[in-house]
Amino acid sequence: MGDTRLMKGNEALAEAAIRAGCQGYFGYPITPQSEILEYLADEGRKRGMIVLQAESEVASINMVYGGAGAGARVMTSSSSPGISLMQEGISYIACAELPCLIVNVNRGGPGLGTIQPSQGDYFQSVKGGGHGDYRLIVLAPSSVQEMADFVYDAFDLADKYRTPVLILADGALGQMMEKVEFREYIPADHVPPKPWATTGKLKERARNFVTSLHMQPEQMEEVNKHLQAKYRTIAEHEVRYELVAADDAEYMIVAYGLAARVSHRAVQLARAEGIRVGLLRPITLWPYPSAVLQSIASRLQGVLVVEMNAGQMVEDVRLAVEGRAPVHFYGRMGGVIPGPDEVVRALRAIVHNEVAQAAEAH
Amino acid sequence: MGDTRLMKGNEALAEAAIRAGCQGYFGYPITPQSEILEYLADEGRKRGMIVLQAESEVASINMVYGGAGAGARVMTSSSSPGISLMQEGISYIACAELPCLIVNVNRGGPGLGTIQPSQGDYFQSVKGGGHGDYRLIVLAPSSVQEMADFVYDAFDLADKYRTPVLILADGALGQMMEKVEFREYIPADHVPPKPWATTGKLKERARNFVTSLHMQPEQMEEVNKHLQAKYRTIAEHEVRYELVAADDAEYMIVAYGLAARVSHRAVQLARAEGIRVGLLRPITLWPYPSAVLQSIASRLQGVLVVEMNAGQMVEDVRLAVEGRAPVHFYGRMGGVIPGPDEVVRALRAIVHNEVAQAAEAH
Amino acid sequence: MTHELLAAGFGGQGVLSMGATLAYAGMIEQKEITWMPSYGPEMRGGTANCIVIVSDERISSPIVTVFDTVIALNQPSLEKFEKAVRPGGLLIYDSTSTLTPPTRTDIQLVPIPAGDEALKLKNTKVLNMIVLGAFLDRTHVVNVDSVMKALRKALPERYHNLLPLNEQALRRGMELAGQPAMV
Amino acid sequence: MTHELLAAGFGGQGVLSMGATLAYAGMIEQKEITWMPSYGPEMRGGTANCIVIVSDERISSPIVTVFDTVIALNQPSLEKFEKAVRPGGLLIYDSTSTLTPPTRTDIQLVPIPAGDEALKLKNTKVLNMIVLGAFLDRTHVVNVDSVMKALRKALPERYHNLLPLNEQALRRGMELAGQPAMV
Amino acid sequence: MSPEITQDLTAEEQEQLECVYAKPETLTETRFHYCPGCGHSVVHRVLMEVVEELDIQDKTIGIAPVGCSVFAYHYMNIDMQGAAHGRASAVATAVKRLLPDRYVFAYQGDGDLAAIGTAETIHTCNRGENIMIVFINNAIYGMTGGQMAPTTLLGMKTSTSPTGRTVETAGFPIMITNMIAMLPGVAYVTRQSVETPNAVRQLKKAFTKGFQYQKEHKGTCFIEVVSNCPSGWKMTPLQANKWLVENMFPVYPPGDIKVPA
Amino acid sequence: MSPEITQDLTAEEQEQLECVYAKPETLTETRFHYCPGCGHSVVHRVLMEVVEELDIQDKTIGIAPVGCSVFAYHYMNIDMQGAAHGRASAVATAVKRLLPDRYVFAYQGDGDLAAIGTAETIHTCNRGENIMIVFINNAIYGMTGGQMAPTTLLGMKTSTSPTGRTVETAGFPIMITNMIAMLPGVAYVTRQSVETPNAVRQLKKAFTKGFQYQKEHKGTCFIEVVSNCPSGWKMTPLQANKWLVENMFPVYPPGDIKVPA
Amino acid sequence: MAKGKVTFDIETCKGCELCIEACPQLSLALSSKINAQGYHYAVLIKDNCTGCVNCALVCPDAVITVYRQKKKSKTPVARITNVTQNITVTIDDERK
Amino acid sequence: MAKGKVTFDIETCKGCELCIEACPQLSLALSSKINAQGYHYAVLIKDNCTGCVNCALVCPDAVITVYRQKKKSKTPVARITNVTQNITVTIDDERK
Ligand SMILES: Cc1ncc(C[n+]2csc(CCOP(=O)(O)OP(=O)(O)O)c2C)c(N)n1
Ligand SMILES: Cc1ncc(C[n+]2csc(CCOP(=O)(O)OP(=O)(O)O)c2C)c(N)n1
Ligand code: SF4
Ligand code: SF4
Ligand code: SF4
Ligand code: SF4
Ligand code: SF4
Ligand code: SF4
Ligand SMILES: [Mg+2]
Ligand SMILES: [Mg+2]
Repeated sequence: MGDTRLMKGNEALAEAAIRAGCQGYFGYPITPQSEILEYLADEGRKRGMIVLQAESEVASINMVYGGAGAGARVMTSSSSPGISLMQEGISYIACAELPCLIVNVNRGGPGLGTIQPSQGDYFQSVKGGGHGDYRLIVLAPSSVQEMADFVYDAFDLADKYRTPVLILADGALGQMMEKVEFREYIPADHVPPKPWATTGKLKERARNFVTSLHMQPEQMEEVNKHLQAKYRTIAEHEVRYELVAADDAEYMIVAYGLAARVSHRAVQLARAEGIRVGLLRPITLWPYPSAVLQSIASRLQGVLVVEMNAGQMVEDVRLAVEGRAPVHFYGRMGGVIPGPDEVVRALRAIVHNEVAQAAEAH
Repeated sequence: MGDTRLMKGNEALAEAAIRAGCQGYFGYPITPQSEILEYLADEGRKRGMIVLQAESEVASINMVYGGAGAGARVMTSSSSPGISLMQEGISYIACAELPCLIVNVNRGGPGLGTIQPSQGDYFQSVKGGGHGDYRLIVLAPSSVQEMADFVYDAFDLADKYRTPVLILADGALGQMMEKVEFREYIPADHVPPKPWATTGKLKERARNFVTSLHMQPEQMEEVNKHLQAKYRTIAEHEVRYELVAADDAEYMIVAYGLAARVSHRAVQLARAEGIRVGLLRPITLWPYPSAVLQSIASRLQGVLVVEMNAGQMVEDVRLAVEGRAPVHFYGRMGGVIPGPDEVVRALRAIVHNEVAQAAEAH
Repeated sequence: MTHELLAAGFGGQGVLSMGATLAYAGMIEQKEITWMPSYGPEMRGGTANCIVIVSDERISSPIVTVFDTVIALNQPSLEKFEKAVRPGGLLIYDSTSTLTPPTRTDIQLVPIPAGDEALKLKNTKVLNMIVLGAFLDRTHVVNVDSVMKALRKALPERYHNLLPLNEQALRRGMELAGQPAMV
Repeated sequence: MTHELLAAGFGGQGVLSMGATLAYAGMIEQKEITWMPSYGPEMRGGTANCIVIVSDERISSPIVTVFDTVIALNQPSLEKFEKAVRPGGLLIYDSTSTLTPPTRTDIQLVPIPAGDEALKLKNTKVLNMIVLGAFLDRTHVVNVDSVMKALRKALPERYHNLLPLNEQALRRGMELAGQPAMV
Repeated sequence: MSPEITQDLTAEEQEQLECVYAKPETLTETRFHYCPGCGHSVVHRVLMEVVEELDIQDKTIGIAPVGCSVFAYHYMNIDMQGAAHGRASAVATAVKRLLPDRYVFAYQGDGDLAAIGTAETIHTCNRGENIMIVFINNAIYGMTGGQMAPTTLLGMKTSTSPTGRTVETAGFPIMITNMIAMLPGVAYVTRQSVETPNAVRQLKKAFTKGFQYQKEHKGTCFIEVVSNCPSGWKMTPLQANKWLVENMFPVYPPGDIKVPA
Repeated sequence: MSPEITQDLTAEEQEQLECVYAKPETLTETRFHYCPGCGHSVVHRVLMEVVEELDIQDKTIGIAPVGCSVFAYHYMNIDMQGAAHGRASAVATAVKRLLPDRYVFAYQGDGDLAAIGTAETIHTCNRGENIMIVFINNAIYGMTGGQMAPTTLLGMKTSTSPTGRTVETAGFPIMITNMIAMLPGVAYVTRQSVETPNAVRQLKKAFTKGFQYQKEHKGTCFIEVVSNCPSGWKMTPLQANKWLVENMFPVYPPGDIKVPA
Repeated sequence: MAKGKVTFDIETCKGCELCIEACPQLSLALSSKINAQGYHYAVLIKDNCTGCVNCALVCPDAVITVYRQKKKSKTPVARITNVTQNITVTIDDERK
Repeated sequence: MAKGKVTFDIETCKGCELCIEACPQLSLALSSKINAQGYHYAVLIKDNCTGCVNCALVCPDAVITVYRQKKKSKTPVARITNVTQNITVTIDDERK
């Protein structure tokens, strides 16, 4: 069983960060993710990581900026309100092209909300909660194993593209325990060195500086064009998703994270009832797996988007489907997790309604 | 000429706020909107307004929370990075249902960016830059006159729906001067009293409290359902837009704010060339005028979205058009303003290309 | 084989650690497992519950609303979750603290006087192990050796002196579950 | 009638206030107007320019890239904006500070020795008014009385003693513009 | 243990005794959710006693923080606002400026006031906002489960200082109250506690003064209460109060730090 | 005015004179964008002279703020990061923790350090981060066009205090440096200026000490420079420096406030 | 009879024992019974309470009401107003 | 000849006059000419500069280079190593 352990998602993520060679963690406590800081304050420090409990999330994200700018592999984590406070800093990091990992263990909002699991921060994560045109690579794990695995991936992607990567997990993924196997971390060989980092100006090179400021709009437009070009490259190469029972599907559920796990079960239950339904689980929420959805949309009778929010990802689904199939939405809000049975009910309603409509049409 | 004055957009907005009976302004300097604070620090104070230069944008937005919670008509203003810092506070205000006005005089991002005009904060404004499911009513003026007029409207909408309203203006609208006529402010008669405000618990009523916290997810879900129902009402009743030369249009430009002014000119120029093009100018960016777009989409040969960003509102356009017509995008970034000639060029390319394609098809 | 369990009780009764122990034992037996706490407000007190799924296959949803077994260690939990047992499923409850016993007839009721038995073992902390023993006896989801191994691994060394007591509690629970229902 | 003007120069030369004065005068004449500064970095210095549009109709874009008139008060501005004049349009420039005069032949060139004239008037601050006078003479976009009214309204009382000088400068500019080009 | 005696008042007692202490009307019926022995609820009660005695329930507006006392508005029977984490004093500033004849207080924990809210706290006090700030210093983040606070003592073990707070990693416990006392806009600064009846009596006096000074427009009143967190400290309430006296007081000695001239 | 004399060195002079002062190599060729007479650039130069003299160009990492000195990295020929407004000390904290053998400094204006960045400043100092903070106090927001700063003097007119700063609206000028000096993690606190040659010499010594103490792991070094803002103050550079001596120094007297034991 | 007495809202008590520690008379203890919240609640165990209020002051849950022997009544026995001339009033102090 | 001299990078000067104020010898003044930035730049107007460096210290734009009469050279005239016995070395100070 080697390195297989029973752990909370938060702990698995923290352990993976240590193994991925994360050198600095800067964060502020907030439920349901404080275990990340707590685990690192203990294990991380023992294993040589710089772990600093900052005075706030604003300080945390700016420490991440500093650490990343100094060429170190660094990260922070928080939950919804804390992530909102980081939006200015994230925009700076994206613009200054600093690689780092940001973890949002999403709780129910808006406002102080609840501490229960939610996916209410989808828009903030994928459309940019901060100002200006930038994108984060957003990875959405759906198991404790993925809470660990995606950390390796996230750091490598961050370094490869000099861009902040966000792991977006709802609170349940942080709090639940599953077994997790830690594979050895081998840095992807595309991970480049960081000659741009501010480590002290050596005689043989010009000074390095990290900035997001460009006084002339034309210059700033160039920076933006560069960023947009990078984002296109990422969108071309880094889309990740999982398809379940899609081959013969007449209906597709689209869901990510915990909602995808629930929906997976719902697919099994619905198939048992004879509904030919499959599941698309986006793993990268940005870049979004629009192409796959687009390619199968026209042979579908309907798409059901299941989210733990009021309907956010559904927009990206509709953008991909573009009217080729009806898109439906089922969501629970404010920290409530839908059960597989509810999802099946929602699906049944769609199927029956369409059958009924079809009948009417005849 | 009475109350007609030549003013910068920022000043006009500030003057309108005084006239609308705004009781409290809380803000922090940032270009290109500091004139709002400066005007109010002078004129506003003279005319009895509480004007406080806060220690930061985070403090500002939380002061707005406090003031609105106490039943006063209050506002803040900032520009992109400052607005990012307010995202947690805005989410709290939306959830606690506090009426207030937030002004974002958008500059080029991301990061520190430039101080020149931009529309890079569209996503942040309309999809929610803060955590959780909430919406702001977003008004997009496109002239100095509207910088003033929309303030009256914004405060009334805020009070009517107990919701924060955002005025999103690019930097040029803040800095340019046009003549502006101040009509007398008569509060809309639907503006309700504020019995929920914390003004001191009188014997005859239960205590009031302002909060966004609900420990039980089920309770929080109720709060969310209530918010979503309110948002549906707003979406039904408060969509605002302007249509120009739409009747016979084969093509439509969709643009807001300064970009709409530029596009308006482009429409004139293109019509002179014989291109049958019209303009849809969304005034409320949320709720979005999707219905009107949807209703005309199928008779269009193409839609051109013009923005001062990398392409944000274009998603809302595509969501409305849903494949009924090809949607194109033309944008400038980082503080660069497109000229009408560029827009015409972009339009021409579309028209010719489609003509070419049509020819090919034959 | 997939078994879906919900365990519920007061904050201090050790339902979460009971669930975790079961999950750990499942892991030792190379099964797929998931343990999902319903975590409460950021403050103390109140009730707690967790879902534990042990399976031979990849586990899809860690959230289920109908369970093979419900374990209820106090009256409120019993009332709340009696209806969550699937027809034919198990409802194990602490009969010592139960004022109003469950009434469903389409499920198996397993009252365990766990409170009294724990007092007899002179350590109220092992109440959860007694109930876990009963669960094992009725379901054989994992075997008792795996649970003991799990405890040995999960407990810090300084508590290892308590292992025999825990084993005693487990076995007592198995015994009690073996007896015919005493309702 | 719509007239689109761009005025450009160094930070301290008063191009922005010249544009604003023109806009104010337009307002006094009940026209539609827009004044758009190209505002620079948050620090001092550098060049400044503004677009002023005066029209009888609602003004669509305050941003235009081709102008009826360009006023250039220094060499860099002249070089940058010569090409922005529409064919047949006006290019008014301060010939005192110009090393390389403009070369286009499809537009009207109006060199005004504004720097020298301002020195003659013993106040370099009125350079902008001299040029504005020249503009008025050539375009009649607004009349000079409106400009004087505008100045009276816009200037704080304590500067009203400067009004006669400003009027003198305006009129001098009109005179100079009336003379044949001295290129 | 002696045999129990009648717990209710006998008829005779009802005749001869008068009530000298009862829960104030300015507290609601809702039971406190705090852990057994937690100082928060004592402070709540004392504060509400003063509001009752001064008869200012209709003029008092409280601001609750994010921290264990986030639900203060469920207990205090006055108008209240729940602020975002750390921003209570900014919220209070606006309320007071817009309603200058009301009594306004912010109630905040050490994480809320001295970590994330440092800037708001200091600037509110520097502006001399005419409000009262009640600062509950329990040297830990109670609500989130016992992480290190800026006021955590050196050597103290918390979930984020598992081997004890060290100067190298986290610096010294911050003396925020003493920093605040330096600010000329601040009128009254005192450090109190609630672990004994006498301490509670002192605190009550401090609150009374705080409201009085507010009435007199003297400036900001800042009242620190050195309090406990039995759960976070992993102690019984009695142990916690003993530990508080032995360990917190040497670092945070009770007493007035600044009084109006 | 006497007739102009040869401005270049004559051949004879080249032979007999040696250069005793020239722009340090640690400054780039880029011309400062600052307004005429602005203190920022003097401080930049002095700081870089010290880096040159200590020969630590390859080990020094500076953090620039958002404020007029936002472009410091265009002038200082060392590795630098531009921080978000107010957060330079948080950025510096991370850089230093991850590269503990480098010399790290944050350079910040009064708005940046003492308004929006108050929390980061105070907690960086409270943790005793082993960095140097250079604090340029010009009592105004220079970059955004002359708004009131937290250090603006009472009565001083700015664009947001058009009739002069009053205690009622804005409180007293904040003595952030003195607050910082209270923190035990802070090793060295001094207030300097650059309006005379001697002041410049003193500042240079202060910077030298600051780096020295950093090498010795003494804790945070905090160097305030009372500076001018001719543009924001609407004065000529000479007027500004005179005003500074007459008005700023009484409130912000130069001198050491804390020195290491 | 004792000079004072305390009563408890036992369902609200959390058994923290702070009142017990605070009582100078050692009049209080935890009951062996538990309330619905699961706590052993505080009770009066001796008849020597002085009504000093100490226990109530430290009780975090506002559980305790304290009674004390009535002081000589301070309610007025008569109300005399509009006095325009000197008068003499004598009070008969033997009401009970 | 004066003991010192200063030179200016006139295109960089912003004419702030701080150097003029700082010079104890009153050796400096603004030129009547302006540079490309539009500023009247500082120049040396007297031959009495002592090379005290004051002007350069206060100059915000690092415009000024200061020269001073060379001190007696401190560069070694010879290098003597591996001395194992007492030796005597005399320096002829008349190099020029
Ligand atoms: C922006 C934000 N960050 C973090 C949190 C999580 N959080 C809630 S309370 C708290 C600290 C509580 O500690 P303290 O202020 O000392 O209050 P106590 O609970 O000890 O009374 C934290 C970090 C939050 N709700 N919001
Ligand atoms: C979040 C944010 N808020 C506000 C600003 C605007 N801003 C830029 S610099 C500055 C203050 C400058 O003052 P100071 O720190 O004193 O520096 P100085 O320019 O005086 O040297 C402000 C408010 C910003 N860039 N970012
Ligand atoms: S966690 Fe601590 S502060 Fe919070 S209620 Fe419990 S004892 Fe009180
Ligand atoms: S605005 Fe002030 S601080 Fe900024 S460069 Fe000019 S003089 Fe210096
Ligand atoms: S009132 Fe005094 S004597 Fe009576 S029980 Fe309470 S503490 Fe003891
Ligand atoms: S102090 Fe209050 S809560 Fe604690 S034991 Fe006594 S009565 Fe109960
Ligand atoms: S070096 Fe000294 S004497 Fe020479 S010009 Fe400069 S200040 Fe004057
Ligand atoms: S101090 Fe420097 S910039 Fe100022 S006038 Fe003298 S040389 Fe020029
Ligand atoms: Mg605390
Ligand atoms: Mg400043």
